[in-house]
Amino acid sequence: MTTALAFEALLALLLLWSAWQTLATPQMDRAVIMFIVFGLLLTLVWSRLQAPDIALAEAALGAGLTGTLLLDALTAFRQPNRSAKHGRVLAAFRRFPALLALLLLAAALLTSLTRLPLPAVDLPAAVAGQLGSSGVSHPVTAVLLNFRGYDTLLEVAVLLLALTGILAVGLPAERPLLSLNQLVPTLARSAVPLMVLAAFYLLWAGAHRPGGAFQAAAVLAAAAVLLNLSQLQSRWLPTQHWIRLVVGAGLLLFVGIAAALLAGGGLLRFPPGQAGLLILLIESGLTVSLAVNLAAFYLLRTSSSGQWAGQEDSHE
Amino acid sequence: MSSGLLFAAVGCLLLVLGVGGVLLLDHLVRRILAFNLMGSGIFLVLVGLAQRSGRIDPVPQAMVLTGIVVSVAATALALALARRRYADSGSTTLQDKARREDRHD
Amino acid sequence: MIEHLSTPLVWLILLPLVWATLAFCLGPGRGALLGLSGLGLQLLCAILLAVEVAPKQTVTHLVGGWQEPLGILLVADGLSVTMLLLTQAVSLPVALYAYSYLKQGQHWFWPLTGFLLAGINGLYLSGDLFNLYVTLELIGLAAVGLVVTGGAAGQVTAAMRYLLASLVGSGGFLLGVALLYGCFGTVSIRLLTSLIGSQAPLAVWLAAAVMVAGLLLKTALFPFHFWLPPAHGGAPAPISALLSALVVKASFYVLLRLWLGPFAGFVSPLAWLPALLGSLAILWGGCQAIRAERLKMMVAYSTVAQLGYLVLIFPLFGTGSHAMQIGLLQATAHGLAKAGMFLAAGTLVKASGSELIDGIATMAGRLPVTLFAFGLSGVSLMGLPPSGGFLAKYMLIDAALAVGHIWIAVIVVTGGLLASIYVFRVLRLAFLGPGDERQVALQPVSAVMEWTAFMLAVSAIVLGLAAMPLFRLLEGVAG
Amino acid sequence: MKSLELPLALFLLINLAAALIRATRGPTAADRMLAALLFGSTGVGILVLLAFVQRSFALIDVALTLALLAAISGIAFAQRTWGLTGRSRQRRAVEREDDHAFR
Repeated sequence: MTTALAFEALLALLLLWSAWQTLATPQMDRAVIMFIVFGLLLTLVWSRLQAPDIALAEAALGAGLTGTLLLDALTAFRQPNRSAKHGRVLAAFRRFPALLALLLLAAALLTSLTRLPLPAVDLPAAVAGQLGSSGVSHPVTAVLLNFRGYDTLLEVAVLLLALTGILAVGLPAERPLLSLNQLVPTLARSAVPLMVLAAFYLLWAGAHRPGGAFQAAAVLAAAAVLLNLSQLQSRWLPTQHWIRLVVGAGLLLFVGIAAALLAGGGLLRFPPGQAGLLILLIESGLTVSLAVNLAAFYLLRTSSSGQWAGQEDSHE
Repeated sequence: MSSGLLFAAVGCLLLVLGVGGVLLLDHLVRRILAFNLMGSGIFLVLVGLAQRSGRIDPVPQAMVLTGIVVSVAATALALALARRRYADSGSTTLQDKARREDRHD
Repeated sequence: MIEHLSTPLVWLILLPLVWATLAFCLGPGRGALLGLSGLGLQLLCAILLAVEVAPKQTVTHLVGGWQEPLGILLVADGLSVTMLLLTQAVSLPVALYAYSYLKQGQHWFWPLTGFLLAGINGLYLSGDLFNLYVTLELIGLAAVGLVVTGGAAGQVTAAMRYLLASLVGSGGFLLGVALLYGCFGTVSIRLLTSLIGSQAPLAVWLAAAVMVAGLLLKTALFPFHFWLPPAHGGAPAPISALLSALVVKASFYVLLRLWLGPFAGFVSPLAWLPALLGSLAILWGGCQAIRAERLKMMVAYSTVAQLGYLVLIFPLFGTGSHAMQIGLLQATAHGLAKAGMFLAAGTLVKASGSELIDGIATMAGRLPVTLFAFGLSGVSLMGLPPSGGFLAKYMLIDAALAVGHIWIAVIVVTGGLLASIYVFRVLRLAFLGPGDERQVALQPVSAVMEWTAFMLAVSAIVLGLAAMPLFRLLEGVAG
Repeated sequence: MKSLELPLALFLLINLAAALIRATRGPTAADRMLAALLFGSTGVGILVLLAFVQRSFALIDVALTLALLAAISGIAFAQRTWGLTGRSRQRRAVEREDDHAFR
């Protein structure tokens, strides 16, 4: 018992410390590294909290995609790496009221945790009770795609929307760093097939154990990013046109199934008999389109065609 | 103290750290990092509180999965804006110009 | 079967999602016809829904067929239907205007607008706090993408600022959701309303505080308004119209729902606080609008001021007055008038080639329809009869005096005076100002742009004469 | 019943803490990079141990995913810091002031 507590306490301290370092270290490079470390520690926390689905998503997105996106953005800032601010103490005092408010908020939040009422609604029991008619046997997947599938539908729209927003912001014309290092292509040759395999495994696993479309898509997207970093795929790089079609098709498939189920009496109302099959269909479609969507966050900005504000791919 | 409650408390601290970072720091990438810390803190509160009795609750876990995807989307858009801002003005912060814009109508 | 398929409530969310996705696949600058026909159908759905809701008070839809707390409930009552009607009624003419204004350029207006409307419609229909969070994010990201449309460097800064404010705002909201779920084990608004009494534990107080703060930040209520003027003032005119008329109302609606729903038991003694901020917003926004040099910036600061009126109703809840009717009338009147005004301002800027207020001197004779639209919108914003703005402000003063809140009446009158200063400043210049030397350069503008603005402004006026149907819709709403 | 998995996980976590100190103190970019890579493998080890402690074999999937993906951000970092394109030379000169011990 005490070992468990010591483990958790140390994990908590490390998490807070890496978070603090992310904000406080003067160099942006180090800040991003500390953030990636933070993501790793957070994966451990989620595992400790018996939330392997979240741990998977955090591991795949945090370590793979977000970190790469952040480092890529730093590369675009071609200027000395240091933060401009040096008079930190002085700046802090100027912002004293805000800091005070934040401290008060922290104190109030921590105090409130000591006197929580007992939940009046027992939702885990409700989920367990209806799990049989949800079409899948893993409760998190049941919530994500059946009980609260509408949230997931909107969430897929948020991802597509973010991609639209990025296109609206405009893409840089230049290509970022080239690699002359032989290590990366070698690594990519062995890792990418494994990653694709892992993605399909996660997709398949989602129905009855932790995993599912999002985690699978994140791993696939990471594979695409690795291919891009390794420069193996220069002939393969999809045009913006195809990216848009695939990403849009995933959302349309989801909306289409949701709307078709209206005939049965409700939006996303899966008939218990076909629920498993329909959820698998949605998840498979989403895996591909979400993977392309996530990868596009990175790949679009490295495609060689493009100008700031209003670019068009050559295929149109 | 259950592990759920412990990590909920850690989540509260992360959240405050993150909000402070988004509001008070200058460098845009740093503020985006802070936003991510804030989000992670909230997710920990959500799952930690729900599981404070030690029982697994799939509903907040599914909500956090949704939340993570939403914050990845927001991060990607924010980074694109930060890069565009740098390309337009050579600045990695909002401060200098924005202050003036606020004053002048 | 057909009966199920034709649920207008669900289609209000699905239609914009579908046409936005199709427009995204088509590519930049494309999808206008899809969008316009989708918007037409949405307006039809909103009207059908209103017809359905009017006798029954509420219409619900169980998504997935699951009851709360397991599933997500979609609810349409008088309040949400009013906002839905406003949303579709404003966005259709604005989209027509945009079709003419933006042409076929390299922009992503259509998919962004589609997702924005899916988010807004979804928000008005949602009965679930976490679902509201997702719709808030959908709205926030779409709005940021729209602000950046057009591509000027200043807009990028404004969009970044807007994005950070929006993300912190929805972060506060989500923290509240997390705390409430921890306390009660559900995120259903209906269940939470029955579970939270007047003796709330500290965590629920905190949840209320962070959610209200987050929503006020998203609504841009003074002193959280800092991000609004550059974002709304800098974006292309049809986008400014959407943002000012619709987007800020969405987070206000959530605030209203929470204030009158789950938090009603313990927040009512604090109603003076938002009202105080609202008063400051009216004064500050009015003064800044008077000082503004750029036309659209003036209109944006006018939004800051007009948002203040919305929260002035909070101390009137539970006093037996028609606070909800007043608030919704103000929201509707402002939505129509502000959309009309931004569109008219956009036409003036485009025609004169100058963003400055001084640039529109003696435009009255040359763009009479647009100037008339601007003036009519101004009439509603100032609160002159017979406009919707007049009726809302008159009823507000009446209700405030009835319960002895004289200060609210004073603020409303002062705000009207400030509004008349900035509106007449523009009109005076347009009709009487010097500027013969500018006679030559006038860009041509399409009739669509002129008449859509005019139509919106006229509806803001007509609303004052025909507000009864609106009040009847709202009869069954709590508050 | 006393098992060794959790104490071992704690030991690995202490290792991770040491690596974290190395990563923040530097002094060279290589130190930080190596420390960051060490995190990945230590994290995988902890996850596998936790899988046995909590009897949740899904955590092995997490370990697998982490092992596959930890390399990517490492590569991205390496390319950023030591990517040998022409235009990054100027920036490297700046960084050499910070990290002159390397190379």
